[in-house]
Amino acid sequence: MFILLIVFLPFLSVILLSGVFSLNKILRAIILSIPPFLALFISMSYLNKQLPIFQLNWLPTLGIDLYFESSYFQLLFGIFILTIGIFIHFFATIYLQKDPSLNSWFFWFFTFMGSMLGIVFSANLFLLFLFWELTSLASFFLIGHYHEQEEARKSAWEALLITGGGGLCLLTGFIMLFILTGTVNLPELQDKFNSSESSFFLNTAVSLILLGIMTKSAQYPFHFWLPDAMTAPAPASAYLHSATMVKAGVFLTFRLSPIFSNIYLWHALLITCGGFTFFWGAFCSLREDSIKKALAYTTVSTLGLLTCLIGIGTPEMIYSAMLLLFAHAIYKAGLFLFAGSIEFSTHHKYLSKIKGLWLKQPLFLITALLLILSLAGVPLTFSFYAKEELIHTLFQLDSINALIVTLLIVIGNILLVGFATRFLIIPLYKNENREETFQFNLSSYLLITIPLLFSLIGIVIPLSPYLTDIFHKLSPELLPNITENNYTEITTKHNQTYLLLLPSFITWVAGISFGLYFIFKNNISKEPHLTALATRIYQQSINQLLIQSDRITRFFQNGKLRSYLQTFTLAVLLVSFISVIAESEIIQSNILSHILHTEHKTTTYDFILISIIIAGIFGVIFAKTKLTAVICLGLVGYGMAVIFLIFSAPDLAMTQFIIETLTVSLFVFVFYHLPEQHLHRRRFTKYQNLIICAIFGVVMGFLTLSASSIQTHLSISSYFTTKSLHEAHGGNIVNVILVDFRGFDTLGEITVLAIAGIGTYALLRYQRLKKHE
Amino acid sequence: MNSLILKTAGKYIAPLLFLFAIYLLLTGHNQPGGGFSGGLVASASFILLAFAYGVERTQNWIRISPIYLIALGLLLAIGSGLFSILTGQPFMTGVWITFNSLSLGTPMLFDTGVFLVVSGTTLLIILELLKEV
Amino acid sequence: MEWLFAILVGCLYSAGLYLMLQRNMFKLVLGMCLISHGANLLIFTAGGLTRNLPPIFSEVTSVTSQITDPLPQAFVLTAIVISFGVTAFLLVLVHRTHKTLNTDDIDDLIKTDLQ
Amino acid sequence: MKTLVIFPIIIPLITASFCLVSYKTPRLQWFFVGLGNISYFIVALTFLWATYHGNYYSIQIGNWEAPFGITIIIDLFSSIMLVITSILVFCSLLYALTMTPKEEFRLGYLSLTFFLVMGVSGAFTTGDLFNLYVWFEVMLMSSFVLMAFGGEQRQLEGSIKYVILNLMSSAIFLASTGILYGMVGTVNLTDLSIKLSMIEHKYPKLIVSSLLLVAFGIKAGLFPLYFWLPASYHTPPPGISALFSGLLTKVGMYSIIRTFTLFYREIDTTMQNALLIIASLTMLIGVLGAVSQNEIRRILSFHIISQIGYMLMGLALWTPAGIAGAIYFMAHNIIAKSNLFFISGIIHKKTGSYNLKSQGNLYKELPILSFCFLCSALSLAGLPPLSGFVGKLALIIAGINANAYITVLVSIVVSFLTLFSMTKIWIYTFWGTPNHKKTDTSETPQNLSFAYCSVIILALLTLGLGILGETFFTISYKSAQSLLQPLTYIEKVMGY
Repeated sequence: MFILLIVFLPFLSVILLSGVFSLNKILRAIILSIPPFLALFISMSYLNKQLPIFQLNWLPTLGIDLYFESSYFQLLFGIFILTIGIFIHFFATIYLQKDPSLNSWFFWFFTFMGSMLGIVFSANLFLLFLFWELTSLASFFLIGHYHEQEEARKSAWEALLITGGGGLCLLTGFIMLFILTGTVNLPELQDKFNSSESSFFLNTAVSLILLGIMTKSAQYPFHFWLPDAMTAPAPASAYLHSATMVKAGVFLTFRLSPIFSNIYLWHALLITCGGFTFFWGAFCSLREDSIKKALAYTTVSTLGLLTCLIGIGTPEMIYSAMLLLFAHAIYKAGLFLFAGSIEFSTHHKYLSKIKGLWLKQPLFLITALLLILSLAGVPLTFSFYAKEELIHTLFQLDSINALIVTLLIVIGNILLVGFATRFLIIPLYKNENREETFQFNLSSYLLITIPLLFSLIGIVIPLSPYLTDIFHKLSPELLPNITENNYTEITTKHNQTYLLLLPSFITWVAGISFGLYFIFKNNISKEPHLTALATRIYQQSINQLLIQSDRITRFFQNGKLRSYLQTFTLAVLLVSFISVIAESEIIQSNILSHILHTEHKTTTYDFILISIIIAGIFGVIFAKTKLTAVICLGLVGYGMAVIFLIFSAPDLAMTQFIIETLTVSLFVFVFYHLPEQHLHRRRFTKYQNLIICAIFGVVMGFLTLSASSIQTHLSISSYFTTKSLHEAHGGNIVNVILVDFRGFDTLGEITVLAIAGIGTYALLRYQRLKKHE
Repeated sequence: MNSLILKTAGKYIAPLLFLFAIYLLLTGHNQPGGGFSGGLVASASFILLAFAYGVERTQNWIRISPIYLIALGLLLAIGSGLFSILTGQPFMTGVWITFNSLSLGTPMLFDTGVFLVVSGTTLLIILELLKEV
Repeated sequence: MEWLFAILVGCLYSAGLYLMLQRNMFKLVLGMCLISHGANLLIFTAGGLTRNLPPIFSEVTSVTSQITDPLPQAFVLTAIVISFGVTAFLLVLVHRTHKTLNTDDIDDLIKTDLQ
Repeated sequence: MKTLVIFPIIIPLITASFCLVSYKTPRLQWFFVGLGNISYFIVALTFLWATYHGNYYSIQIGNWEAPFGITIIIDLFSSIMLVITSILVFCSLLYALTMTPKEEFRLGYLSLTFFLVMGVSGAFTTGDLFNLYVWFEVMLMSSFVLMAFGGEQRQLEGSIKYVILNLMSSAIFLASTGILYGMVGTVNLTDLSIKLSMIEHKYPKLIVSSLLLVAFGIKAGLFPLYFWLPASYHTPPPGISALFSGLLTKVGMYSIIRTFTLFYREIDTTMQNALLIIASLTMLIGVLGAVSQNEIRRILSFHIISQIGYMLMGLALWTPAGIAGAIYFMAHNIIAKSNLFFISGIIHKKTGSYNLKSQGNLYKELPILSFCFLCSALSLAGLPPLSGFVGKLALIIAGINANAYITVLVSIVVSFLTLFSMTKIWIYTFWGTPNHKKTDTSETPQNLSFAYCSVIILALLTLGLGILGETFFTISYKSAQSLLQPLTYIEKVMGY
């Protein structure tokens, strides 16, 4: 039950939001933060105990259960989400104080918080998908918060399409898993899943799931939405794009890695993609001038590293990835908030624009320094602690894998240090061009305290044994196959920091020089071309989608009734041909025998009558004036009446006769007062049409013949003839059928007539009403 | 269309046509005819009048709007079906009263409904069109 | 006998379609009328043709087994009346369209399909 | 209970007739309409409750026994459709109360609506092929009139195409009924089901089912027969197009499902593959059309086609799960799609345009409407926990289970493109700077309150249909099972 509370308390804030809108800013912020605080309190108090699972059937037929579970790692992640969220909530209250649509922002913010917790705690993959899509949606709104700007709209859409599209792949993957194992509950999945049988089906499922993960976690080549998403307000970026949303993918990888540990494809894809992304993100960050974008690239880079580590998949690697995940969340949230407070105070987004800031405001310098040290992984920071763990474990591996990864990490780290150098040094410059006075007020100082706090946390954690202990406890949970002995061995090694100093030192020197090089080179305007390539592919596919869909639609929906009718006819012809060919033998025998053994002889009168009707038909076609055509139509109709009369249907004949008269007079009425336009104004002889019509006629004639010659069962009509006189009290069977046996048809039929009458009335009256106006 | 011949013809033929329509309706259950043909013929008689004397006067003769005729016809048709529901039979089961050789029943009531709807509709369409012209 | 009717049905359908494939609105309605004639005749023929044995009981004909099948006739009657209602409305519609758009060319009606 | 079977058809008819009687006094009409709608709803709900427990209710009109008289039968599938119809009609009336010009009520707007409902419920409940034709005509005729109701130039243009193509479909329907009667000698669906399964050769079944597929396919809007739909659905007033989008195409789909499950006890692979191909193409071409358009109602119209494809896919899979998905999807789609049309009408009232490019900023101006739009649009795109998600999930699971991988792939791509075009509407209409000039200043928000009511009801229903998905899916599943085992249905009708 408590676990449900944790997930749904943030949604309570969403509901509270409408109630507290009119309150004072500070009071509102405090009230809104109560539910997350409660959730935080619950999760903290259960951190060292087992939180009971929550399971409730929701859609069991389709495998969706409301199923939440929590492990130590999940709880810790949840605590991080809540803590960072609460801080950011306060930050945003100040940051967005003048925003008129603050309310909507908070709406999506808390929705996001809740759904992120949902991702963390759900143990049912479909449920997880629900929250997954909800985060995509919330991020769409948070990114597009400044939707008056074209750019914001564009990037929000981009983010939604990429993560949403990825989400669909993810869902398909989950469904395939569901079909394979019959469940998507993670604990059961672990038991039931038999990954030793690697099949194409399974591999497809795995790659689809990975596609979903990679889009969400901004792996190359889907990474570009993340830097573009920096149009979001800074607190949103800090929350979504550092600590939470982009981590959702990584988190899912953590959760799934025990299940897929035997699948080669899983590891291969994660390692390649993650590795490259790590390198490429760091490289891009070096050349980016916009502060937030550069930070976004470093995020991409770290995400790549995390993915890669999970891809390697040894317990030690996963452990260090976890540590890194937390470390990164802290300092990156701080950095984004820091960028936000710079933006708030100076109204500048670019690194080159804030020259001189450090000198003016030492508080900013300190914050920047502390955060950047974390980013670069300098000793004493939490991220150093995490990376140290990582390199340790790498040293213990002796495969070629380890070597490659080590190399990668070193290179990546060099690039990151380069970025750190740039970030620290550029604002140290004196502002040469103009003496800009940055305006600082109370709000600016209030804002800067929060990133400062984050930076301090990043330093406090490795120093406090109590806090480090919290992270140590992660380890045994994930390393089930490591004995107590091995475990102590791992932990003791942490003290041998000297081993690390040398490579670290090399990294730093190289990194700093790289950074300096890029500062002087000052070549930052162009987007790195691999990123540009990915963006261009995305843009092109959207454009092509629009163009091609337009073309296809224009092709089919060309507006000409004629071609629609042709298509319709072709469809009828197609299905008839197929049916006839499929059963040609039966038809041949039946129809031939029927024609040969027909009982009724055709008389000369029949020939004459039918020739007259056919002449009438031709008359309709070739008539030069409307009047002729209508008269010919009347001829056809009266001919039909005569046919009915001859072939024992007097009722039909009478009705047909009167109706034909009425129809003809209607035709005359309607066209009497229209301007006379010659019927053959455009001569229209397309052989194509002629052929289609001819075939259509032949087919319909053939169907008529087949219908009257193939008779499999006796008609039901003898019932009517026997019952008509005595039970239905009527001698005219047709009329009795109409008003009694099948009177319901007649009820419908007179309704049609009534509607036609009212329709005519309405159409004509409406027009007259309009004319009067 | 202000022709004297049409007017005189209309004066005599229209009532005859109307009577013929009633005849068709009444004998329809046993002879060719019935509500459809009857209704069409009945409307034809009024249309003839409309041609001869104009829409306004014809409408005055008919008194009620064709829309009411339609509605009345529909209600009559449903009502004749609902009769049997009262006796616990399915909808539209015939309820018959027989006097010697003559039998009257709800299907005939239904046919009258058909008659009304058909004549009302035809009248409505043609009169509206005539007004348009 | 049926083969002759089959030919007639074929003629009605193909002529109807041919008229509808022209660009004239007026011909559209004419074509529609021919096609509904075709459909009626199709049902009538498919139900079986019998000469001079109308499904009416009187003193003269009381041998029930010989009379023609009344059911298709009832179907055709229903269909005739329905198609009359539809045709009437269609005519008014075409009339209105003609007056409003001032054209009887169907190809002038492409504006609703494409932006 | 048995007496009630006829009521879904005659309640609308009586209501419509009374509206005709009082055609000069709209107030009285509203009274009748309210009464009619409520009683219709109650009857439909009663049947849903009763048929959920596995019962079928059938009567023989005029007390003439089964293959001879006309059968009216209500099973679970029909009662689901009836309930949804009644809800949709209720919302559409609520919407029309203030959104429709006053004079239209004097011209029979309400009675036409109820004639339409009569035709629709007749099609849902009848057990007779020719009777089905008659109900189709009732439905079509009233839709023709409603389509052309305002007499605007656009409407007339659209109506001509709509009328002609639908009449062609009726002609084919009529012809195939005639052919069927000629060969098998009966038109009762149940009797047909029995007799067609007795014939050794497949010709009657094949020719008639494929001709019916064409005829119903036009009405349902299947590829390549859907052309009338995008040409006309965006022309009438939004209240009417909402009603159409909810009911008409679905009746076509309903009839396809009904006739196919009765005619084919077991589907042969060729037919199944053909249906799958048609379904995929319908989905794809429809959604591409939606992607290419820039006018809300055109986008929505094309989406109708694309979603019909999903329903056909469900049928083509020929498993209980697939058909259950199709039924669920149908219910979902009626609610969500109609709501979007309603919303487009309100947007039009506010901005004076349907074009995406001349709108903007409605998110700030009309937050409630925005959320209702979001609810329905995302449901259409298949986002959880809205109704569309459950439907799509069911269909995809059924599709993979039936090894119809290509169709599943198409359905996923289409799902993505739906998301694309729905968010496109959002971005242009609800975000951005206002591009529109305020046209109607006389429109007070109070005037729209009824319209808002119906929009909110439908949005909540979409949400509810998703959250209570298990209940609704179980219902759909049950009705799918009974559709695939028509023996009980047959026994019920034939009385043995």
